[in-house]
Amino acid sequence: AGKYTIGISNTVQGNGWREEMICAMKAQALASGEVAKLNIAHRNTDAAGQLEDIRNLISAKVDAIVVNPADPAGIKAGLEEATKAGIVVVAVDQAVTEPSAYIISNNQEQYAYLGAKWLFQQMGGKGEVFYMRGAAGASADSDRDKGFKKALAEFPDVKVAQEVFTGWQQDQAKQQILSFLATGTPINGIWTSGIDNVIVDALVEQQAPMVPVVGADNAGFVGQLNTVKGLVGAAVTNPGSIGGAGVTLALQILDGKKPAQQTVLVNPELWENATDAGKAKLKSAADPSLSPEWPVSISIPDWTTYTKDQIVACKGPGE
Amino acid sequence: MSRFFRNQGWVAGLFALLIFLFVVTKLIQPGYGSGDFGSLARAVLPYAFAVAAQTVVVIAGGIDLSVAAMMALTSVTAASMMNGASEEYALFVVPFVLAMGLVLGALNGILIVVTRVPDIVVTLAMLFVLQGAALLVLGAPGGAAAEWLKASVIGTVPIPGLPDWADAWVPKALVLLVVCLCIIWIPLRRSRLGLSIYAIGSNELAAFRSGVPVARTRIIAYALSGLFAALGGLSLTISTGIGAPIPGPYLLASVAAVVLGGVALGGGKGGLLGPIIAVFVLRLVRTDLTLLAIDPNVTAIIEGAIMVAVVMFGAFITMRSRPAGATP
Amino acid sequence: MTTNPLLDATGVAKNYGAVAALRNASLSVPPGEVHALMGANGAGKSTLVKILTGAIKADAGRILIRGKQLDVRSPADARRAGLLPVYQEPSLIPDLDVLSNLRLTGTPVEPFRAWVRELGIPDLDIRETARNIPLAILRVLDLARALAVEPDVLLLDEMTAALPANLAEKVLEVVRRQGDAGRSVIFISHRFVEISALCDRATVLRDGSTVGVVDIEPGIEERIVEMMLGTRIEKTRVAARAANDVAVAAGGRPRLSVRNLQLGTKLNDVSFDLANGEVVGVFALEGQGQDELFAALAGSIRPTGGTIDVDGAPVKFSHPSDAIQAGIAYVPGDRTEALAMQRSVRENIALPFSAGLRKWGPIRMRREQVVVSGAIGRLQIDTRAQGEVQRLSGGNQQKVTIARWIAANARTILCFDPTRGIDVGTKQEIYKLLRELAGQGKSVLFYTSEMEEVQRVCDRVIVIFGGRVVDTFSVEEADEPALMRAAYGLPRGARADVGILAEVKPASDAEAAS
Amino acid sequence: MTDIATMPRPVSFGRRLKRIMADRPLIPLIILLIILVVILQILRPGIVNERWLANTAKFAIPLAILAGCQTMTMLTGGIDLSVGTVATMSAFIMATQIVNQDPAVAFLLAMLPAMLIGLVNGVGVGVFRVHPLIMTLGTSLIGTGFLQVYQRTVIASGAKIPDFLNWLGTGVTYGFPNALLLFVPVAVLIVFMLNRTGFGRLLYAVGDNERAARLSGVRYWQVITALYVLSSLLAGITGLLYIGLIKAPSLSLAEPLVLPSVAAAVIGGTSIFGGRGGYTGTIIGALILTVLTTLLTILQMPEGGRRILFGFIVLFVTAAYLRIVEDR
Ligand SMILES: Nc1ncnc2c1ncn2[C@@H]1O[C@H](COP(=O)(O)OP(=O)(O)OP(=O)(O)O)[C@@H](O)[C@H]1O
Ligand SMILES: Nc1ncnc2c1ncn2[C@@H]1O[C@H](COP(=O)(O)OP(=O)(O)OP(=O)(O)O)[C@@H](O)[C@H]1O
Ligand SMILES: [Mg+2]
Ligand SMILES: [Mg+2]
Repeated sequence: AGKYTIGISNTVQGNGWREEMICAMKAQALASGEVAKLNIAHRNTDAAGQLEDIRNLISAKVDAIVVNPADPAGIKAGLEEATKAGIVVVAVDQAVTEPSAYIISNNQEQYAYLGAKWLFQQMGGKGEVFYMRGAAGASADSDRDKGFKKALAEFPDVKVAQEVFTGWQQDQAKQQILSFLATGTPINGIWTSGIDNVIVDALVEQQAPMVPVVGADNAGFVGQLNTVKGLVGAAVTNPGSIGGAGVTLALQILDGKKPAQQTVLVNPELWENATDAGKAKLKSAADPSLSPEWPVSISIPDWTTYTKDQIVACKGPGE
Repeated sequence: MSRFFRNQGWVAGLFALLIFLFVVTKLIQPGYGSGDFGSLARAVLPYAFAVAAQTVVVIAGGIDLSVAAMMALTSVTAASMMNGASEEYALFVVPFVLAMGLVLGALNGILIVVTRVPDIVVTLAMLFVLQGAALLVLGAPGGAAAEWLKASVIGTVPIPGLPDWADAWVPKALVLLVVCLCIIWIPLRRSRLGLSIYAIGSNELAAFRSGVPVARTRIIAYALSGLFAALGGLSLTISTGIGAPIPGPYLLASVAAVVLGGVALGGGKGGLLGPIIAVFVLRLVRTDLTLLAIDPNVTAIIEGAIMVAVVMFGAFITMRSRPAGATP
Repeated sequence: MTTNPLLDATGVAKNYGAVAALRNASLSVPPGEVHALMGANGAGKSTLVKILTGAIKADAGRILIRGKQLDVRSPADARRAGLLPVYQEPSLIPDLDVLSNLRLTGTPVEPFRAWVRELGIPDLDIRETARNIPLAILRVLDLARALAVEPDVLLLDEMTAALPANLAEKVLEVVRRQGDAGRSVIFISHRFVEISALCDRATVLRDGSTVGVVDIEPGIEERIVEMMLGTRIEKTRVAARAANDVAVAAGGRPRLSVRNLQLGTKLNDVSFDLANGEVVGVFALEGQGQDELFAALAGSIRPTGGTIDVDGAPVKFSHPSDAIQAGIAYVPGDRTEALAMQRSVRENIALPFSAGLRKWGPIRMRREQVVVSGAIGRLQIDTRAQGEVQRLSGGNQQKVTIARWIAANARTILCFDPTRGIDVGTKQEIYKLLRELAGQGKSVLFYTSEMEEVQRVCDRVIVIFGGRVVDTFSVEEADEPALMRAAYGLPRGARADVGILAEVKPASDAEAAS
Repeated sequence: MTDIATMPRPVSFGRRLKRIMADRPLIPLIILLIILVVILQILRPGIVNERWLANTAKFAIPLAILAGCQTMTMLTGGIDLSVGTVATMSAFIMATQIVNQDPAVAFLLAMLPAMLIGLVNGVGVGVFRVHPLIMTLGTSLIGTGFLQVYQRTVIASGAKIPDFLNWLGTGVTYGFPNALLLFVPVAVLIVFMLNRTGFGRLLYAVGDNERAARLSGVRYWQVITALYVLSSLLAGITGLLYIGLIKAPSLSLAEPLVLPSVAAAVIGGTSIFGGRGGYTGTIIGALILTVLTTLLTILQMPEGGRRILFGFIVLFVTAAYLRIVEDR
């Protein structure tokens, strides 16, 4: 059907968000009708490994590469070589430093800032917050930390009771929150970097006082915001479907429709259950049929054209 | 002759497999050329050093779980030292980082010797320690690498007397790898120290009774491992231009390649050439999988299956070729 | 003592937890002396050698080398001080070839080669990996490696125990010349023949203490045995046809019947029978196919031709468990092959009880305890360090390998040199035991490297040469010259003063007289 | 004790104490555990309460069962790196199949891959003599691949945690976690099996000296195959328990437990070289690691510092334990 071959490089495997991203890429490639074949390099590796994948994709002579960068700067050389070889390069989810690459990305700093600011407001501008970060040393984590610190600076009376790294692992996060609850340290709010539903579970199991919780728009957590009694919280969108948007952008460029700027930022939204308006939004967003680790925002208006069935089926062209 | 095959048969077989894979690659992608080979060499670089690091200690009868963490620490150290520094400063950074690998590797060895805790536990503990240290050096990926260092793995080496098309098949990264490994390995292999490393891996008690200073030899083996890991860390910084505190997938890959390369995990047997060829094989398999656009979820299955199948095959032929008379 | 001793150790003690391996050992050797170190199994001989050569550290004691107190902390130090040991276990590095092993220890190659030839191995391939070399040859290489650096003191721990007669003979010859050349040798052996042929004096250890130093002279053996064991032991001719007691079922089927057994180039057309209640000896020089014969009968390797019948029914063994199922148990000569060293004596003895799939369930501990202690008692195993077999002395380990099959009540036992490294007292016990087993109707195939044992325990002897059975003797005919001739492949009745006969015979006469 | 009386040195109180501890290696381990708990209580007064104890037990139990798999395989000189993948697979399959299937059918489906992987591991190690590290690493890669392929087919159907598993994983009755109902029988069974059954004996014997076991009539492949199947089945059950505890099926659910499970077995005194060790020590080892994790979580320090501390404490604990126990 289509005429293009698109290469995809991703360096985290087995994580719900990333799996959704890959499925969005496949679904979008299929829905666009312009893609003959996807060539996906999807494994757990580092920047050097991603360079290897990108170069393999160059060897495979793809028309465009959509990449979720392991690191903004670390794959610069590979992207440069791709551009030189006449391949369109689009980075999703995170920016890259290579100037020739196009970027369509979630704004990680803004993601953290938005959630943290809402949380601190809920806490009445004072009190202790349990700060549950992602993986130590990951660049998305340090971007989010910037946003969190920015919000913290705006609320001088809010203190971080404890800072932990969950490694974006459910089990680790749960053990951490349980240990922390056992210390009996009073807290007024919990900010999580997307490992959210196990936290609410832990609060419920331990019959601990419910405090406001900020998480991401993962299906599990959104469901909890709608159903768990006494839970006040907010889900900040971090659509994995950005992958589909990346494919769309790449196709546009291949078709000669270059965007005005190299960088397109998708700004996060915040859905809370403290107000009626927010509740309604959450209700409509909830999707219990999705895996609890999958973000519910499975599409991005203007950028993706596939149906829910298509992304859930997770099939690309030719499959 | 038969002894050559008994000793080197596995390496020769691996090499044949590598050649076969190159042919396959060329069939899949007729345009596969010298530039792509250069990419392969660059991809191999960090793995090869990780594998060299693992090989030394495995031959000495140990195992080093801290290889990848050591690479991360040396990589971030190099990247943060070179960040904003002059090009010449890198001339100091490189030896500094190598010395650091050597010393930390020796520390592994010293801890094993002094605490008498099994090496697998000591290096596991050191994995956490080194990872932690890497995080303290750089909390997030960052830093920089000197331009001349980055250039040292890009392009090819003009060899006088060779035609241009042949030069194109001599990527700098490959030359760098071969030179670094040979400078360290060949003199070692020929020295009494090298024999001692094999000896303690083969039978520690017999080695001790043969007058080998077991503790010192073990420490040196780990120090060398640290040195190779530092080279691996440097090559990470050089190829990416940054340092990342989270270790890459080099630990398990190194163990797998060591075994594929014909080095017995019990120690005392094998050499460096086999594991290095194994690294090329494994990287080339990945290239082929990408070229073939195989479903990424299936690639994990294929990589695992290849690993298991090759090792099973090796076990099978050893079982078959065991001379009839020998008591098993 | 007029000359100053080269090596002088006094008051050496070593404890392993509650076990005192050495309490108060002393040893003094002047230059040019071949000095025997004797003692029962577990007396502490090996421990003393290890201490003298820096392989382990003593808890107490004073060691002077050439009158000076040197700091010998490792075998490397000992080597520099001129002390070179050949330990009870081979210490070549298994994965290195012989040449690399030499380089590792800084041994000059040419003298080594010369010694190897001298010691009776004309065609050693120096690039061969040590792992592929038979144990007996390895022991000789170990010795050659020590000799090549011309040490002042050579310490040989049961050097000859694993050697066939032809190699042992060469070793004795070479060692004697060392003494003549002014070097000292400390020589550990349980074989009096060797001691009397070779040594000038002997230090006797009992329970970790030196109980006496004697000059070797004819008739001294009894005194030494007395000192070693604390009591006098009866040296009986156990082989006094105990088989007569049980009327071997006349015309009954043989227990084991081997016909035309073939194994590659190693075994050729081997045929013999083993009856119930019979002990059949196998005598051979090193490497004549006896290892393969035993391995084939034990199910460890598959023969390439011929048949094996058990109780008249043909069998094919593909795994030792098949042989065990048929009631045939194998006791290898090398105990490290047979023992789980970190496990207890009890578990080692009870190991065959759990082997079959059907026996994987719960163990009846009390019954096991009874059976195991019965076997321990019968072999008089010194169980002071029974928590781990590796802490037993070499001889006691050897006993455990036999005790296992006594406990399992095996009907046929293939013993490959079972008295290797066992002291005289225990040897007598083992001979008695084998005869008793035969008396109970069991059958034993018994390979030995000591001719004397043939006469002590066997009913018949088969001699193997070049993979063939060259002769069969009844015990009455099996005198040493006859055996030796056959072992060298000479036809019966041929007159030749071959090999060891000329050398050792007087000594063995002396022993027989005692 | 006449032997002691003849010892050249007088027996000090310290030596006697050491001897007592050496004879009962559990005592020093328990003391180390108590020390950690006391430190925790000092750092955060009041933390050691009933609820904390229950939570610690909840997290220690899955770790302890997986460490049981490692203990058993390590006794034979092996290691089972596939337990993480197996546990994850059973958990994920259970959570997704329960949606449309009868619980019993879902359970069988969940245990099926565990059984298969165990069998493949067993045959690879026992028959083909592939090194266990490589074999289990390979099957775990293959398993992960299959899981990802499988995951795509069930995205649409969603996931659910069965109430029973939820109750088992998180529930507490009279202050005791319900998970003990699973763990106590499993632990008793493992301990009994290792000490009082023929199979247990064979694990030790095979790990200590395979040739000796063979000469005693043991068929190596039978023991090893049974062992790896057993290990995998235990890992599968752990997966079910773990999903009840975490309540979020992910594709890497139990992977983070793999290295700690090895560490717990080693801290508990099991030798990675085979033939030596036991399960009771392993249980304490798992508790020590769990308490240590808590301790580090509540410490206010940079993440890098935490990891460094973790590494050194693990090393120190193992070294101290060895020091006390050795030379008995
Ligand atoms: N590592 C050890 N741990 C505990 N006990 C030991 C250890 N090594 C030796 N022993 C004990 O020390 C004693 C002396 O052992 P040694 O090996 O020196 O005897 P030996 O005289 O050489 O005997 P053999 O003739 O049987 O070889 C024995 O009782 C043995 O059990
Ligand atoms: N677990 C055990 N503990 C103690 N002794 C045992 C044990 N198992 C076997 N034995 C002893 O070992 C000897 C041989 O037992 P084994 O079980 O091999 O016999 P078997 O020929 O297989 O008999 P069966 O057909 O009854 O199983 C017997 O004397 C028996 O008492
Ligand atoms: Mg001895
Ligand atoms: Mg002897």
